[in-house]
Amino acid sequence: MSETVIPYMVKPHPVTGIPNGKFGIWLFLASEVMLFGALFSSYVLIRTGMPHWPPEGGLSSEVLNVPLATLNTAVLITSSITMVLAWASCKMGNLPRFRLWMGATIALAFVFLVVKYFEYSHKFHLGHTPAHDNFYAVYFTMTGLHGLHIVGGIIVNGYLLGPGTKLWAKDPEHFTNRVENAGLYWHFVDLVWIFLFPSLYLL
Amino acid sequence: MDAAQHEDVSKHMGQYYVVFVALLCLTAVTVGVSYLHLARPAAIAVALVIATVKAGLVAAVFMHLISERKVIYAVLIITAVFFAVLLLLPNLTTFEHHSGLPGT
Amino acid sequence: MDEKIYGWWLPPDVSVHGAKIDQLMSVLHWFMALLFIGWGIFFVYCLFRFRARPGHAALYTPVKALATKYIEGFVLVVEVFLLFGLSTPVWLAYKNDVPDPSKALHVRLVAEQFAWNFQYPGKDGKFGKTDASQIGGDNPLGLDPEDPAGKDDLVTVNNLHIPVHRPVIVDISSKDVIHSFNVPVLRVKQDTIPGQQIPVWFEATQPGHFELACAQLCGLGHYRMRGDVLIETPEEFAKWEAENAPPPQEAPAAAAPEEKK
Amino acid sequence: MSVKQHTAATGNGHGHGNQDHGHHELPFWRKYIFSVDHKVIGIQYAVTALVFLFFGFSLMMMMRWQLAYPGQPLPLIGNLLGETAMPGGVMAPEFYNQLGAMHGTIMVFMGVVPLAVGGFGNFVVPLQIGAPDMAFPRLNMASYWVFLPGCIAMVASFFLPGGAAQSGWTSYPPLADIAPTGQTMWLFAMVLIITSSLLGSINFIVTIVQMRAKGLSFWRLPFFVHAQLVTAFLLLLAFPPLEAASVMQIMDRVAGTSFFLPTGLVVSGEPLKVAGGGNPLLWQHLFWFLAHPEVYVLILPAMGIVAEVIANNTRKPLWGYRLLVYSVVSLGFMSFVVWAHHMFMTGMGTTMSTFFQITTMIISIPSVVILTCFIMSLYGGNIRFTTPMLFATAFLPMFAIGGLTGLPLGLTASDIYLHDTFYVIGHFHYVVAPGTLFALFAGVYYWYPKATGRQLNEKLGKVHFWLSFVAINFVFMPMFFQGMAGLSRRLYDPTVYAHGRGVQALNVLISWGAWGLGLAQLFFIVNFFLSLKKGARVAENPWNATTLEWAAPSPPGHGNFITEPVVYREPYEYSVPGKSNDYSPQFRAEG
Repeated sequence: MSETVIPYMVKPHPVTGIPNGKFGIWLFLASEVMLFGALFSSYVLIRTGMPHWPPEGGLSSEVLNVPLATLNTAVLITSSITMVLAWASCKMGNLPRFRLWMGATIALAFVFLVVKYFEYSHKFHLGHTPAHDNFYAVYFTMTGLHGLHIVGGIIVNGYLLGPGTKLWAKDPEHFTNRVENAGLYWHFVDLVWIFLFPSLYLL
Repeated sequence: MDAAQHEDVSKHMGQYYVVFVALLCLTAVTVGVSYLHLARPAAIAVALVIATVKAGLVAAVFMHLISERKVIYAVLIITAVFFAVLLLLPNLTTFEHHSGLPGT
Repeated sequence: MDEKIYGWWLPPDVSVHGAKIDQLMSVLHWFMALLFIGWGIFFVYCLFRFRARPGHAALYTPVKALATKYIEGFVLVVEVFLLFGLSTPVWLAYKNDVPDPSKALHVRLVAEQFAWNFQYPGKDGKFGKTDASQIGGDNPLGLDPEDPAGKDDLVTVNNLHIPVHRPVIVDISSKDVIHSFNVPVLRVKQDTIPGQQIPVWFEATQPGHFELACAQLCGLGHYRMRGDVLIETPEEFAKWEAENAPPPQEAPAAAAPEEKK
Repeated sequence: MSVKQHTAATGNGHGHGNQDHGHHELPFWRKYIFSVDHKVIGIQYAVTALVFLFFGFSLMMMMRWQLAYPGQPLPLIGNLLGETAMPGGVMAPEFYNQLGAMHGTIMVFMGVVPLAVGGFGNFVVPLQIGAPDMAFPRLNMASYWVFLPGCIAMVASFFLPGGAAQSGWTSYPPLADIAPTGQTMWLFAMVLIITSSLLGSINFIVTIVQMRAKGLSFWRLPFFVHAQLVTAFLLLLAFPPLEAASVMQIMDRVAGTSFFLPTGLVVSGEPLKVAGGGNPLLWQHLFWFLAHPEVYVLILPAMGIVAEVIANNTRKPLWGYRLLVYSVVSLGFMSFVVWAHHMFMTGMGTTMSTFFQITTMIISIPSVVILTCFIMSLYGGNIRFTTPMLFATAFLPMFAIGGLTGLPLGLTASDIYLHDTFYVIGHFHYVVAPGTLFALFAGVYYWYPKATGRQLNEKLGKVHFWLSFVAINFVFMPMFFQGMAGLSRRLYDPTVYAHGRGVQALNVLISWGAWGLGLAQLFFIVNFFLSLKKGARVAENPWNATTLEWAAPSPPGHGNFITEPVVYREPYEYSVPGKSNDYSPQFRAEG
């Protein structure tokens, strides 16, 4: 049986100027934009249809934990720059430095999840479950789906840091492309949070 | 990796750090503004403008959108149009539904 | 009810606004038939004329078909006419021309799985307050027994009595799921959206006994969510209202459910 | 069959690696089950989809008994399905609603789309653009293996307590929110099917943009590829909102949220214990944001197939090829801004309903243009009435009926009367059944030789066509009259209504038509299996066609082409004056 050679797996296409993977990841992000777009649209629709937000009175910033969320914002932003640095290290041929920065990215992602866990468990402790009212329904659904994306990012980045690194020896350029694509996804997850944070916690 | 690429990346390093600091500062600003308890429309405008600037920085610099290929711009423009449709039309329809009819 | 009025095409129209809908419907179907037949003749001609046979070959150069441009232009013009000339005015009137509330009969409709509850305001012209927590077996609308405005309210199930030649405004809502208030002979349809109250209005032109159907899947009893629409002369309607009005001392919950089933 | 990556120096060209053909055989399960070969995956999709099409159709044939003979015990199978579904052999209303909801869901999401996109898209697109495989073969495999569990979950939901989803394929809340467990399964299955479609659409776009053979510019692409590209964009951008909506409905059902539940609901006399504050119309917006583009996902690949078959069998270039492409692209764009015409009766304001009414009229123009181009393509041809051509020609009038009857539904005033009646059922079935499905049959007859190396029997094919064509019109044409009579859709027993009794005779006619249509499909099934063994063997190009897939062997080996194809000309160069053959393939330097 032959091995099928897929063109432009690594090298950019002469006309479009990008390899397949990068194009693919951008298309995936486009669909993610529509996924979160639908949730934001629903959020606006439900919120404008209610007399008070949160329904039981007060302000979002009083009901939710702004300091923790601010910390988490800083954590995600930092993990974005470490992700960029991990990719840049690959680009400059420095695998040990890549390991360092990628490790930092994953660690920060875990920090984010741990903080999120404390936020969630506090809410549950108070009986503020998603069923409590639509404020919490929106809060848990949107941050939960975003949290799942963080988990997905940890898995992808973990693969690149662990078994995936083997590709470096065979084809460093291909490996660098993969890191770049994982990075694009990771920055997108950061970007979603940048919108989630003010719209859920501050407004 | 050839030397040109090497140089290319290291040239950008400074930019990355600047953006990183800017993002942290903007986060601080948006949280700070929220404690001022501005009027609703102003608060929404400020928060969304800051978020958009932050998102723009991440997309432009970290995701290299500032110097990306045409085909990706094309995909993103199409997506942006339909994203706007998705955000606007259901809400406009609902808004008119609630406000435009007698007896509702 | 006269079964013979229902055939394979539009049932009789007994509403004031329905004539324009019927007119649009007939213009549309003539237009569709004209296009389809004209185009079908050309289609069959092509299939026959250009069938493969010995000595026949295909034409490589595309024919210049100015006619297609004209036909497409014609379709476009007709569509614009249908849209702005026929459909939109009818729709705007249907949605925006609220009848004079002082002359119109006001009815509330609360749909549920699988029945239509109508509330008439009675002599005072005011609907009694309703409250979901009051809903019970003999109080399908949850009328508040304390509210004086509700004392003379008349409640019917699956029976909509309306007078002929008088505008009727129905405020439509639902208790549970989405239903759709559909009276084919009145050319009226409106989804009942829980949590919202949406008005529709119409004016009947002739008395008779007709049907109200649910048009939106609402569960296993969707098919039997049928109601009667009884269009009556003003005298008959007044008589019915008087006969069925709740006795002054009793709570409105005891309002007579309809006897005609 | 590992997917070898291009390494540094050789990366810039098309490498079609057939050099070491036949070195080592893969084990059966890698070759036919967990295969990464686009052709195997395409066939897997197509066969799965055909099975589900027949299954979904069988559900409808059962419903047709209840509609024709309400309340009478179903012969033969009435007693087999158990007392809950069929008490005393008579269909229960709950079961009728389950069959209805599952018929719609299965036909659309597990039948037509997987066949048109997963099946034909996967099998034909890489061949037509001269690529060795899809851009991401393993993603392609993943797409199928996410799709299949979704389908199995969907069908398995019949066995849950309370049965399968029964709130229509549209699953409108609050009804769907309070429905039995089958609805949760429906939502999970939909999330899987949506995910599979997203993976597939990414793959299609990258493949078509990045992997075209040398010389194959966009204006040389077969029309089918253009149609698939637009379809992929529709799937990519329209499906995620439904995924979000499904997540919210799952939350409503499982976590007790109230996204779609307003305050103060009272179900069966008991107040519903939820927080409330939601909006049931939100679901409808998100659902139709997908489901209207979905209509074009159903129809565009079908138009692509029809274009291929018509060009091949009229032996002349398509009339208005560029016009067709522009029309398809504008259809794709417009399909995102028309969805609320499904919601005219929900109490929309006049500004927005007028907006959606206008966009709906605008979108009809490209459809008229496409139909005109197809008809003009017949003019001046040398038409061979092969079986695929019969199905493709029948597509035209059937699609015309489906399209024209969309007019009264798109105009708000006539929609007041026709909304949610059988007229709607007739309308969209004319588009999807004798429209899209006939086109898909045309595709099966047209590309079967490429996939198997053997031809389907023409005689059986023609019998299949004529019986189907007659029967299907008996099924759907009477529905317009029922709709004009005002009969609501989704009624378990239409004879409850006087206006339903007026058109009950038509229900009997429709049902017999449907069962006849079912019988007609036996000719196809027999033909399909018989020809696998007994069909006439064919060479690369049995139809004397011009596009690239006919340059590959039948069936193509792994990696598709023996030599790397190069494209020299436009896709439909038939009957070029001065040439000895009446076809000049894209892949031959000398036509």
